[in-house]
Amino acid sequence: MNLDFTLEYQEFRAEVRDFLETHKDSAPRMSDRGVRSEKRRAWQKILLEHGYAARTLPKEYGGHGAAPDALKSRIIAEEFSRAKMPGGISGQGINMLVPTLLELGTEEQKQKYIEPTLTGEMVWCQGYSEPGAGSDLAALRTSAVLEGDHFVVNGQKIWTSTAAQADMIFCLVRTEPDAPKHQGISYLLFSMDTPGIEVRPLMTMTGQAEFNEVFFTDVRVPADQIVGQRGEGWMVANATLTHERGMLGDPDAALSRLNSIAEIMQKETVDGAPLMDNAVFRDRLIALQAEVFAMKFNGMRLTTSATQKKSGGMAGMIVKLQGCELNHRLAELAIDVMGEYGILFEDSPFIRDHGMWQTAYMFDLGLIIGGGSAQIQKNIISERGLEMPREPKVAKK
Amino acid sequence: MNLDFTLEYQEFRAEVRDFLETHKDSAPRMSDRGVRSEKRRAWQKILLEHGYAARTLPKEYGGHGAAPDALKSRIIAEEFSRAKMPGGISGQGINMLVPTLLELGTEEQKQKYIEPTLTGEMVWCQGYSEPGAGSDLAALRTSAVLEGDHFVVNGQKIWTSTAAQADMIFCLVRTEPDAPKHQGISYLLFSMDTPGIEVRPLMTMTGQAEFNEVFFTDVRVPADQIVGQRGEGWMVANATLTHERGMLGDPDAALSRLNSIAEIMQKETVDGAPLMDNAVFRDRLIALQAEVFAMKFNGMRLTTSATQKKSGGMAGMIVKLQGCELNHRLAELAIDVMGEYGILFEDSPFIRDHGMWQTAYMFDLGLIIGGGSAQIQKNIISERGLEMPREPKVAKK
Amino acid sequence: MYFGLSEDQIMLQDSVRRFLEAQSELEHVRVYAEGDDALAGQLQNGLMELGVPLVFIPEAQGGLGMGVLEAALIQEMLGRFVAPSAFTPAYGMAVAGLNVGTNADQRNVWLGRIVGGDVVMGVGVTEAVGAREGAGLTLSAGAVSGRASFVMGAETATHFLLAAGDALVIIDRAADGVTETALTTIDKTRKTIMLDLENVTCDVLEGSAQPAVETMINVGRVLLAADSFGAAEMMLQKAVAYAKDREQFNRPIASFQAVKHMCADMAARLEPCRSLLWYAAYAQDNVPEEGPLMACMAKSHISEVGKFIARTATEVHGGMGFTDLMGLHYWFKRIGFNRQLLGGPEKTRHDAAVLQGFSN
Amino acid sequence: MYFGLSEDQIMLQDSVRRFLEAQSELEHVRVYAEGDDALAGQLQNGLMELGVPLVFIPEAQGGLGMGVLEAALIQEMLGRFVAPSAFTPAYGMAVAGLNVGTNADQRNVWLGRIVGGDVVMGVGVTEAVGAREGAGLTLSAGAVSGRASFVMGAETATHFLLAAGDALVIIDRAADGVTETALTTIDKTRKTIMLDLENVTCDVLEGSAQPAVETMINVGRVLLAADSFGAAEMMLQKAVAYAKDREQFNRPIASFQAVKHMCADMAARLEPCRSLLWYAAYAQDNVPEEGPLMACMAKSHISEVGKFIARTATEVHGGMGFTDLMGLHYWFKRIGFNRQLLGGPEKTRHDAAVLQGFSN
Repeated sequence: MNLDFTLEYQEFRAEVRDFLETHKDSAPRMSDRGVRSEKRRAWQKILLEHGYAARTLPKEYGGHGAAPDALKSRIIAEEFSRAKMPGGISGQGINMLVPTLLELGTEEQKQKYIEPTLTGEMVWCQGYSEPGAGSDLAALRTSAVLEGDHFVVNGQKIWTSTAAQADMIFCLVRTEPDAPKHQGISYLLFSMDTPGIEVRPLMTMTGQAEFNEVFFTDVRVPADQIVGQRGEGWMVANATLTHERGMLGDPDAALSRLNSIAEIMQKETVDGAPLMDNAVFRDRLIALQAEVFAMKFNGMRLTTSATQKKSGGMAGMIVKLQGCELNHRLAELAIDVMGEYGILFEDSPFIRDHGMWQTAYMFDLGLIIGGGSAQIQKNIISERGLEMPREPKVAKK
Repeated sequence: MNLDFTLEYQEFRAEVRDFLETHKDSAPRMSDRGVRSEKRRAWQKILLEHGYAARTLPKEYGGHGAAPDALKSRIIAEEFSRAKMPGGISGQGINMLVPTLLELGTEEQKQKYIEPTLTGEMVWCQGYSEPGAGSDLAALRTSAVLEGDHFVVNGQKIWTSTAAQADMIFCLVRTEPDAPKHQGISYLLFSMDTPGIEVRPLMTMTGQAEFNEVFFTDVRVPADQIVGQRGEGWMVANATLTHERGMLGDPDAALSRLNSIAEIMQKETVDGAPLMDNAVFRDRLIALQAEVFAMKFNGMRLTTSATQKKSGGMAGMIVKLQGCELNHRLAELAIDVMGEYGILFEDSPFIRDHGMWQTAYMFDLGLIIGGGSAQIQKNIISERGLEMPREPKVAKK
Repeated sequence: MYFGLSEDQIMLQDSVRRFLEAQSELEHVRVYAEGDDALAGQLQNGLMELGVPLVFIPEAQGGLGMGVLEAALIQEMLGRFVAPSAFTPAYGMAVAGLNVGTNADQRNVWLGRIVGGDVVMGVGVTEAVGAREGAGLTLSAGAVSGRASFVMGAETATHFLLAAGDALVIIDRAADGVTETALTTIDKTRKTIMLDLENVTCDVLEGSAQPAVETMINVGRVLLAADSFGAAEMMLQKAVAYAKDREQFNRPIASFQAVKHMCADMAARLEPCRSLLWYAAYAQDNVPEEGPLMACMAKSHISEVGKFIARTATEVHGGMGFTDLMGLHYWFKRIGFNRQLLGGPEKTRHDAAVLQGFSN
Repeated sequence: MYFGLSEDQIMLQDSVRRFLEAQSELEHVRVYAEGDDALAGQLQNGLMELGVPLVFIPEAQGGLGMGVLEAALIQEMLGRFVAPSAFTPAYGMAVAGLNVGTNADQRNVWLGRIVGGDVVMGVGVTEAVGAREGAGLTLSAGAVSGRASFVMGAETATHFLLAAGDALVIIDRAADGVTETALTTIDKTRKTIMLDLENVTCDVLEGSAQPAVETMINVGRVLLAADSFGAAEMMLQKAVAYAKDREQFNRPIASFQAVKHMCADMAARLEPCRSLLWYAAYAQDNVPEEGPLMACMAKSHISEVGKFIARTATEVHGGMGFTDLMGLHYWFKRIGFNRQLLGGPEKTRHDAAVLQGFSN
C-alpha cells in the first residue's frame, strides 16, 4: 500500500495540469460537445497531438503510440475531471469498433477506418440489440443474404445511440440461418447513407431520445465489408463487448455526486432548519458515502491491478452492477432530501442542479436494466466469478 | 367496512372474558406447558368442555361440534392473547393429523386416534422431511417394504419436532420405488415405541434442540396403519399441508413485539438520552409499525373472508412470507437499538426481555428458510397467485 | 365485524374503473401529457356524469355524502389509469377543509358553488407541512401576500384554498395581485404551480383553521397513497403480463425463477397495503383518534412499497420498461410525484412519531 | 501509487491463514465454544510462535513495528476461522492506546511486559462510545470506581486498560475491589465481562488520555470490521460450496437462478469492502486526518454488508444453515457481535457525520 506517486507520475500529473491550464480556452463548452461539433473535433485534434486521446493506439493508425500505463490513464481522467474539462471523444466507434478492428480487422479496414474515427470525422453507431434479442443477444434475426458481391440486409435494430448522426454502423446480422444460433452471425460495417435505412428516435422515460430504432429494408452492403469470416460475428462482437469495460470515465463521479447532495443538505432549509439537521437523511447520506468510498478504493485497486497487467478478478466484475446501483441510489437520496422540489423536471422554474437528479435517477435505472442488465451481470458474477453452473438446458416439450 | 361487533359477538367476547377470568388459576404457567404436562392436559380438558379447543370438530370424536365461525375463532385468539393465557394444545397432531384423518382416515382410525390426540394423551410427531428431501419433499427415500402383513421401514427423517416426547408418528415413506416420485409414497401411522427407532436431538443456531433427526432400522408397522391407499401418500400429505395454514396463533403478536421495542426505546438511555431520541432508530420503528399495521389489517380482511367462506386469495398467500420476515426485522431492530446489550444471550446477566430478541432473530430466520422456505413461498405466490408458469423441466444430459 | 368493501363501494369503484378503462388508455394518457386539454376535459366531464366530484360533499350541500374511503377507492382507480384529474385537491382535500374549517354560511356558499360547478378549488398547504426557504403566506387586513409553493389542482382550479399562517383563505385565481409560475414536474398528468401573491383580496374562512388544515393534509395523504396504490397495482399487473408474453432463451421470461421471485416480492409487499389503505381511509371518518396516524402510516408505507414496485416492475420489463414505447414511466412518475407531496416518507414517519409522543 | 498488499503482507496473512486452517477447523471451534480453554490456549501459543501478538508493538519496545493494516489482515483471518482470540483488544487496541496515551517510561514498562508475555490487556472503552444507564468510571486519589461495561478480551487478560472519564488507567485483574460479571453473548468464541470497581488501585497513564481513547476506538473499529469481513468472506465461500454440492429437483441448487443471484449479490457487495478495509486500516497510520472517519466508514459499512451476508448465506444453506450441524452460526454470530461493539452502524455513521461537521 503506497498512495504516493513516484516522481515520474508527479511530473506527469503536473504536465497534464499544465496542458489543461494552457489549453483551457480551446475546450468546447457544454453546449458545443455534440458529435458533429467542429469545436469538439478541434479539441480532439489537440488531445490526440498531446496523447490525451487514443493514447496507447499505434501511431500508424493515428494514435499516440504510448505504452499502456493504467496509472497515467487514471491521472489523465482525474485531472480532466478536477478541471471540469471534457476528455476525448468517447463514442462506440472509438471505444468498441477501433479495438475490434485492431484485433480482428484487415489491414485495409484498419487503414480506412481507424484514423477518421479517432479524429471524430467518422461517427459510428452500433447495431446489436433487436426487439426480440436483448439479454439473449445471439437470438438476433436481422438477415443478410449474399447476392452476388453484396449482402442484402433486412431487419430491425434497437437501442442504437447516435444513429441519426452516425456516418457508419457496425452491425450484427444473421448470414447462416440454419447454423446454431451463435455460429450463424456475421459482423458487417456499412454506411448509414445506404439506401433502405430508416432511423426512428426512441424516446425514453427521461423524456429524451437517447436511443433509436433502425430499420433495414433491402440494404445492400459490399461483401468485403465484413470483419472476420462469415459466421464468426459472435466471436468478433464478444471481442468488442470485452472492450466496453474500458468506458469507465471519471473515477470519482460518484463521489462528486455525493458531495453535491451534501451541499444541498447544508444549503437548503425546511422550516428554517438545514436539511442536514434531519438525522434520517444524514444517516442515509453517510451510508452512501461509505459505499462511494468502498467503490473508489475498489477502483484504485483495479488501477493497481492494471498497472501490474493483472486481471482485476471479482473486483472488476462487480463494478458495473454496483456502480449503476450506487448512482441510482444517490439520485434517489437527492430527490428525497429535496422534498417537493425533488419532483421538478426538465427546465422547470426553481429546479435544482439543472434537473440532473431526476434525469439521473431514471437514466441510471435504464443502465441497470438496459444492455447487459443487472440480471445478466449477476449471471456473469456467479458463473465466471464464483464458478457456479450455468442454467441447465430446458427440456423440449 | 364495519369494525363494530354485533351484539352476538360482543356477548361472545364477554363470555370468553368471563371464562378466562373464572378459570385464570387453572391455566398452566409458562414453565408447565410441556407436551407431557399434567396441568396442560387438565387445562386442555377445560378448554374442550367450553369449546375453546377443537371448537369445530365433531362431538363424536371428542370435539365441541360448533359451526365454523372465523370471527369467533378470532375473538377467542384475541382474548386469550390479551389475557396472556395459553390456548389449547396446538401440536402437529391436532393441527395436521386430525384434519387429515377427518378427511381421509377410516372410521376405525378416527375413533382410535382423534379423541386422545385432542385431549393431549396421545402426542404425535411428523415424519416428512429428509436430509435429501427438503424443498423437493417428494424426493424422499425412506423405504417401506411389505413383508407379510407388516411394512418394514428403513431410512431417516429430519426436522421432527417433539420426536423425543411423541407417542406416535405420521410418516411419509416410499412403498413403490419404481413409480414416478409423487406416486410411490404412502402415509403411515406408527408408535414411536416400535423397535428400531432412534431419535437424535438436532441443535440449531439458537442453541436449543427444537428439532430432531429420526432414524428407522427395520421398523415393523402393521399394514393397516396406512391412511389412504398405497401410493396415495403424497395426496394425503398435501391435504395435511393445506391444514397447516390454520396454525396462525396470536393475530397481534407482531404488534405486541413492536410495542415492546417502543417500550425499550422509551425506557433505556445512552449518554443520558432515551433511545427514542435517536431519530434514525425512531424512523425504523415507525416504518416497521406501518408494516405491522398493514399485516394486522390484512389479517382482519382474511377473517372477514373466512366468515364469508371466501378464499383469502393473495391476501392469504403472502401471510407466511411477510409475517416471518416482519418478525425477523422487528427482532433485528430490537437488537440494534439495544447496542451492546443486543448481543447478550440465553441467561446472561443484564439481559433484556429474557433474551427473547436474539432467539427470535435466529428462530424467525429459521422459519423463513426452513420448511416451506421463502423461496418456495415465492414460487407459490408467483405460480398460484400470479399465474406465472412453473420452471420448465430440465433437459436430460 | 366486516373488514372489506360494501357492495355499493365495490360498484362505485367498478363504475369508475370501467369508465377509465375506456377513457384513459395509454394513447389518451400520452395526449394529456403532451398538454392537450380537450381530451382531459372530456374525461373530467365523464367523471362529472358519474358523480365523482360529488361523492365526498355532504348531502346537506347537495353532494353524495360519502366518506374518505369512497374517495380513496375512486383515487385508486385514477392512479391505476394515471388519469389527469385534480380529484385529490379539488374534491377531496378542499371539501375536507371546508367541512371542518368554516362556519355554516361559508360552507354552504362554497360547497354549493363547487356542486354547481362554477367553482373548482386548487389547494396550497405545502407550507403547513414544511416551509422551504422564503415560502409562506401572511394575512393582513383581509388580503393575503407571500408565496404558496406546490399548489395542487392547477389544471382546473378557478379558486385556491390556501393555508396562510393560522388562517385558511380562498382567493379567486383571476384576482389582482396573483402571479402564477407553472412548474414542470416528472408527472405530466397533473399540474402544480407556485403562487406569488401581493395583497390579494381573499375570503378568510371563519372557524378554526388549524384542524381544517390538518384534516386537509390527512385526507390528501390518504388520497395520494390511494393513487400510488392504484398505480403500483397496475405496474405489477403489467409486469406479470409482459413477463408471460416476452420470450428470451426460447421461454417466456415469466418462467425464470429470478423474474418470478421479483413478481412475488412485489405482490407480497403490495397486498397488505390494500388493507392499510382501506383502514386509513375508513379511520378518517370513523375512528377520528387514529385518523392522523393512519394517514401517515398509509402515505409513508405505500410510498415506499410504491417506489419498490415502480422500480421492480420496470426492471421486469427490461429495456422496454425504460422506453416511452410501453408508457410504463407514466405510472413510475405518478408514484414518484405522490411520494414527495404533502410530506415524503421520512416526514410522515416523523409526524407519526410526534402523534404518538415518541418525538417533539 | 500502489493500492494493494505488499508481498510481506501477503505472506504474513498467508502464514496466519495456514496456521488457522489447521488449528481452527469447525471441530476445534465447537470445543472452544463449549468452554474448553485448553485447546484455545494451544491456539494462542501457536499465534504467539507466529509472532502475531508482536506485530503491532513498536520495534523500540521489542515488537515487530507493523501497522494497523497488518493487524487488520491478521484479524481478518481470525474472523475467517472464527478463532477464539483476544487479538483485537489485547494486541490491537491496548497497544494503540499505550502508543499514544502515555509517557515514554510507562510505555516502555507496559509494552515491555506485554512483549514479555506476563501482561495481557483487556480493554474497557464502551462508555467512551456511549454510556448506558449507570455505567462509567471515576478516578479519585489514584483509585478507580464504577462500572465498565462490555469489557473486551476477558479470556486472556491479566490487566485491564480502562477509560475513566478523562483518564486512561490500568488495573490488575486480581486487585482488591474488582468484581467481574461474566456475560453470555451470542458469540461463544470471545469473552466479554462487566467490571464493577470499588476504589481499585490503578496506574493512571500520564499524557493525554482523550486522543489515546479515540485511537483505541478507531483501531478497534477497524479490527472488528476486519473480523466481520473475514467471517463474511468465509460464509460466502461456504454458501457457494454448499450450493454446488446440494441437489434438489435433480440438479445442484447452484444452478437455480435465484440461488446464483443471491450469491452474486453477496459477492458484489462484499468485494468493495476489501478495498475499504485496506484503506481504513492504512489510513490509521498513514493518513491520520482521515483515520477516524475511515474507521467509522469501515465499521458501519462492513457491519451492514456482513449482516446481509450472514443472513443470505444462511438462506442459501436452507434448513441446514439453521442447524448446528454445519456450524454456520458461529460465523453468523461473530458478525452479529462485531456489529454491536464499539458503536453499531447508526452510531458510527453519526460519528462520521460529526467528524465532517454535518452534525453536532
